[in-house]
Amino acid sequence: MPLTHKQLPEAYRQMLVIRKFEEAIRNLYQQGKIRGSFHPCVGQEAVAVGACWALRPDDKMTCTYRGHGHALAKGLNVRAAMAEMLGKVTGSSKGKGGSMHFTDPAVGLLGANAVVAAGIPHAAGAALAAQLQKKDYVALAFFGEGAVNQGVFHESLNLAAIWKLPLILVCENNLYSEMSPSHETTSTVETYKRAAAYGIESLRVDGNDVEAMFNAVEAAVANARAGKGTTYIEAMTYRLWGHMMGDPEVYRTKEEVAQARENEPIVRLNKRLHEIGCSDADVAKLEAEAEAIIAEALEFAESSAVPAPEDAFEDVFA
Amino acid sequence: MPLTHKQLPEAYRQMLVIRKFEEAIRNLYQQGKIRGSFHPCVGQEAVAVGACWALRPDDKMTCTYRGHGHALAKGLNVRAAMAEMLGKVTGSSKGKGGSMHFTDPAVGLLGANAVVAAGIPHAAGAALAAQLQKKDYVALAFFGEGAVNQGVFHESLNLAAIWKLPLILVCENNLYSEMSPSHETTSTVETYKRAAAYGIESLRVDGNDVEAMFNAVEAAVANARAGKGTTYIEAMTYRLWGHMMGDPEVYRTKEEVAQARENEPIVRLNKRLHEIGCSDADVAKLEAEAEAIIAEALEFAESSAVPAPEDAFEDVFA
Amino acid sequence: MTILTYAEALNEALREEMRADPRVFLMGEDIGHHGGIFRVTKDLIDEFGAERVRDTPISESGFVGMGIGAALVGMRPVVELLFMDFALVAADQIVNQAAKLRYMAGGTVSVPIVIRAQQGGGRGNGAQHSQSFESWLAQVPGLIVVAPSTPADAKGLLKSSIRAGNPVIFIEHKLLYNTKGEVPAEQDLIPIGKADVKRAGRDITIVSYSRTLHFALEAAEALSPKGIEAEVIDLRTIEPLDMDTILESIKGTARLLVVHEAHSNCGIGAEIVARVYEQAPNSLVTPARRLGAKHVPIPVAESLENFVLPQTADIVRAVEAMF
Amino acid sequence: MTILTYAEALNEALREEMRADPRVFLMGEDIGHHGGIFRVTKDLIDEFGAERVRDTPISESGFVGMGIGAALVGMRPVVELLFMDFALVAADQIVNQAAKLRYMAGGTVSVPIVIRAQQGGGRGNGAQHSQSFESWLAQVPGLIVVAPSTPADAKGLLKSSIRAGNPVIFIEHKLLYNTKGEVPAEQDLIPIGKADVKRAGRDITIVSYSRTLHFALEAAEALSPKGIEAEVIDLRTIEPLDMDTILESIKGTARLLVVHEAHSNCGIGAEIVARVYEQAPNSLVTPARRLGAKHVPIPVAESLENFVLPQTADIVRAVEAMF
Ligand SMILES: Cc1ncc(C[n+]2csc(CCOP(=O)(O)OP(=O)(O)O)c2C)c(N)n1
Ligand SMILES: Cc1ncc(C[n+]2csc(CCOP(=O)(O)OP(=O)(O)O)c2C)c(N)n1
Ligand SMILES: [Mg+2]
Ligand SMILES: [Mg+2]
Repeated sequence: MPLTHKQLPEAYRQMLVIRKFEEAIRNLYQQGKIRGSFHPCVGQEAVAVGACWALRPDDKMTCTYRGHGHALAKGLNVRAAMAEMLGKVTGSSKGKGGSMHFTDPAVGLLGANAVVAAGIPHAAGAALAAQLQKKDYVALAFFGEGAVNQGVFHESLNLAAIWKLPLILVCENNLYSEMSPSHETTSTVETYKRAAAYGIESLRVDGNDVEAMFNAVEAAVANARAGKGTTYIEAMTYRLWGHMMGDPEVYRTKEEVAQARENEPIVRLNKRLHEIGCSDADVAKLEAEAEAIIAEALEFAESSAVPAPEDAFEDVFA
Repeated sequence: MPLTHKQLPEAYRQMLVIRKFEEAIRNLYQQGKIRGSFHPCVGQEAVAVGACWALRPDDKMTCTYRGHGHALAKGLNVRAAMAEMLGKVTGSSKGKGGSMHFTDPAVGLLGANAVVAAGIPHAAGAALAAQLQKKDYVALAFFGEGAVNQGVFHESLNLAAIWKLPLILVCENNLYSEMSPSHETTSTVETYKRAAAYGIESLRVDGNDVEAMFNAVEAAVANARAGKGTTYIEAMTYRLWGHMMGDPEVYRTKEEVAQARENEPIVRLNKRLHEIGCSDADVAKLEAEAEAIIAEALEFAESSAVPAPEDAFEDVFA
Repeated sequence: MTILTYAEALNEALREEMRADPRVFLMGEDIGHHGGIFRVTKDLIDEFGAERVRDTPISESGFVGMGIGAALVGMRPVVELLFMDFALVAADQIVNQAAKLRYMAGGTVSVPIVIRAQQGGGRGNGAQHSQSFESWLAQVPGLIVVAPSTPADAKGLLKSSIRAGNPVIFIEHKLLYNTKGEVPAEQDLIPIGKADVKRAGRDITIVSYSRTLHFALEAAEALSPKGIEAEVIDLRTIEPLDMDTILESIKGTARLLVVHEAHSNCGIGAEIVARVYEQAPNSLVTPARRLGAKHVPIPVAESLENFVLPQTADIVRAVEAMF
Repeated sequence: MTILTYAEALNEALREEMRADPRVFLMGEDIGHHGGIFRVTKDLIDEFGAERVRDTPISESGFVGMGIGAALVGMRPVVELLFMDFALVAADQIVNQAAKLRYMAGGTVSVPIVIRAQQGGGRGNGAQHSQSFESWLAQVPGLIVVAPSTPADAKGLLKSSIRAGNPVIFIEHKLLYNTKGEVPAEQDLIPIGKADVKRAGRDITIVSYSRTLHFALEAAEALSPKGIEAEVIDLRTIEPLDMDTILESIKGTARLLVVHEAHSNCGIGAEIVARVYEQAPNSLVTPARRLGAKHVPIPVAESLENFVLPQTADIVRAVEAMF
């Protein structure tokens, strides 16, 4: 059943935590405290929260380098995530993985991946394992619309179709892959139509509407648990910030971004909360709570130790 | 325009040359004179001849390890092909390539390939070159229906679609990939429907009817030359022999094969020749000519020298 | 003791591990109903069913990636690549994924997958079906690389690989499948990372593995009448390298030749030579040598292929040149 | 003489070759309108148009394969991989196709393609975006592998690579793009296969290339006051290896250290060491050494990454240990 009115405020707080997490990272990045690249998910929070909240903790998930929202929504500890961004030993990967590889099997997060589309077969494999283990967990893979042109995407969809895997494929269509408008590089702009050609249940949803997102994934999960196989969900959204820090964003107009801001998920959920009777005070409280969570995580991460050099030799093999 | 009545007897002879080439190889193989594996195209001659005869000598083509028919139909010298099978220095690849790598750029044969689907992007690249060079040649890629599940197939189709490449994709659907019925491994049995999802012109033809095959490819070539882009042609055919020498063929019944023999391309074209007024004598003459071509090639190949060991160091770099 | 072929020994190892551990399952092209092009999975589908012996489409990245995903959630997939050459279409999944996921996750996940494939030349299969990739895969931290030369080692090492709990590249050789050898009925595990002295000798140490190990043994027999007694070490595991066994041997022989079918350039031979000069610089009376394939793609014609790949006679010549 | 960054020098090379030869064209992700994530193809689309400076989908196998096909029919494609790590998703096209097609065709075709990519660590990009693949690709017969360390070498070698008429893997380093250096206005070709002595010295030969070449030069300066004068050789081309320059140098120095960022196992360092003992066994007074990345995936945290990848201080230490 759909998100209850009780859950919506919590979803709002979760989306705010993700938003503020990315804002905090941007500050740290500008202070030169973050190494490597950072691919913010600002503007795409509803896809992550709507999808992950339709999953059980034991359901598995893989995502991408733009995966902070996915990971936090699935239950990754905020402190561990923040510490990982700072390369601290208390990080979710002990500082070895960084921004692009958040992982926590305890919450079903099998891993964010820095290779486009590479995490899709991992989710499919977890779905296959569920079948073999005769368990009823499902697997969900997040990927961008640019990933549909990568070979392993295609191979995975065919395998998911012939084996009727309990798999949910969530394509986050934010219109761009890096600095390229995806309609220039993808023959079928509506990627869910390509997915349909494999005989997979396919649909498109408004990825900035957390309720629509939740409902679509919840239905797909129900089908998957019922042995009805894989569903492909194309979630239409928009990346409000650049592809990564330092992106000059010459490929799109200020107007386009300004317009997108009016339709962004947090603004919309905020409106919705008022519709269902939340007061400004209620909303302010949620925002304060999110602030506090991030501030506390930041404090934790900043005060944590960096790994000892020799730690590099650990965690190669089980 | 379609194959003239004058061309049909020649097409028959060409198909017989291919058939008898494979029969000769089988004999050599049984005599232990052929190294490596041999993937016969017996039963699929009409696809090769119908398609290649709709091409100009300067049109480019890539094919597969099951490519003897494709190569000969495109114009590869029969002696050079036979000598290559025997690993002779007079072979089309000087004995370095063998059964799976027939190549002759002089007739537009860019190469047979032993990696499933790997030759498809090469044809696409040649088609791109035609665009860049402002020339009107086209490129054609042969591949089996099992190749549609390989990532690079998918990547190539999208690229062909977005760049409107002068490319013809010929899927030889012989129902099996190795020992597996392809409907068990491919979610969309009608592969041309998958191709359609890329926005590529797609159709299915009777690949055992050399005239239908010729007409389909001729039309696709005309479109490609006219700048109308890529066409995908699924040619339905059947592999009368095993996947390779030594295939026990337990995956199909004798009845199935027997039935296929009634519908095989040479039997059918033989009927057709009589319809258009060829006498038994005319047909017998064509068969004798084909025999002679193969006998002469065999003679040439057997009497050719093997490469000197040090020749191994040549032909790595231009 | 029973006499088995290399392929039969592998088949037994798979059968025993599948019986012992329900988490073990197989994926690959034509491994089910057909029992594998090289018969390694023969009849396993009859005992374990199509669920655990899965025929796949021609989608190596896809099904290797799925093996990784299944391993991440506790399964023990054994994935077959029909030819090692096709590791190249699945290279991202093997090198960027299987080898690195645990490390990038700070040890919170593991990837207990075995990727099996036959490799090598000698059959005229041509440049795209005759390669040897152990030197490449040994460069990749996070991968274990195994390459047995006998039926007994094949069985014992495959069982150990399936239980290793980490990504193992299990290398078979197309021309070893029909070779026969004794396999102890009570054959159990052969440890990963342990080389085996297949022939004792005092005059020179020849290190090899897989098919060329047998060439090395032939060469040793040919050298014996000439008064040269070669010690032949079978690496069995390529990564991690068992340097102890090698260093121990050259203490006695003071001469070292490494032989492999893989190309010489940046090969296991070069690695062993470099390590010997790092770890026991003064142990040799003549410079260490390695013998690998000549630096060209593998040609088809017999006269060419035999020239490019190291043969027994080449080993004999190389050894004689060291005295 | 003008001062250019490494990226600008590469950009000039591409521009000059595209002006001189209409067969040259570029493919890659965001190389056109955006001018490349690392700005190497900056503004080229303005002069040469979107036909010759082609933005591609995220389909590395597809567009590398198309580059090969275009090369087969006479074009001169220069294909960019955004990170060398992604060579793994195109590995079949690079290793099974580009490197072998000419040989398998008995020399009747050629594959004049350049595959460019930046590689290496030092930026905290993590295990899937920090690898060094030269030792792998040098194992593959049919590939030329180039890795310049300075703007002048980058320009001269890229021009030579485009004209080479064969498959060239052109390796750039993400942390060299903004380094500056003099580039002769009349800069012409720098020959493939020729190493360069970047610093003369009599006491030890340090062989390196790409980013670690600069660490070697720093180390040499640090060692000089201590009375050790190192000769620093920049390989520039990884395959074919210029052994002559190395052997000539150690005639004078009698000591050899090879340094690279790639992992040590089966690396260029091991290859050079093995060749030195084969070709000039008695030329060294202390055993040859090599220094590469420690055998683990590349971690993100600075304390870890700096420990795993060879640093200037590590080179100094290694050299001192050889005296
Ligand atoms: C195989 C591969 N090729 C190229 C890249 C470089 N890259 C990183 S993100 C990206 C764009 C992906 O776009 P999309 O799939 O739409 O996801 P988004 O970034 O928009 O979330 C590219 C090309 C990569 N990581 N992996
Ligand atoms: C990437 C790759 N995987 C596996 C193989 C082994 N193989 C050779 S032929 C073949 C079956 C191909 O079937 P199909 O595409 O239908 O062509 P057909 O043989 O029927 O003509 C397979 C799996 C290969 N050559 N390349
Ligand atoms: Mg996108
Ligand atoms: Mg088929």
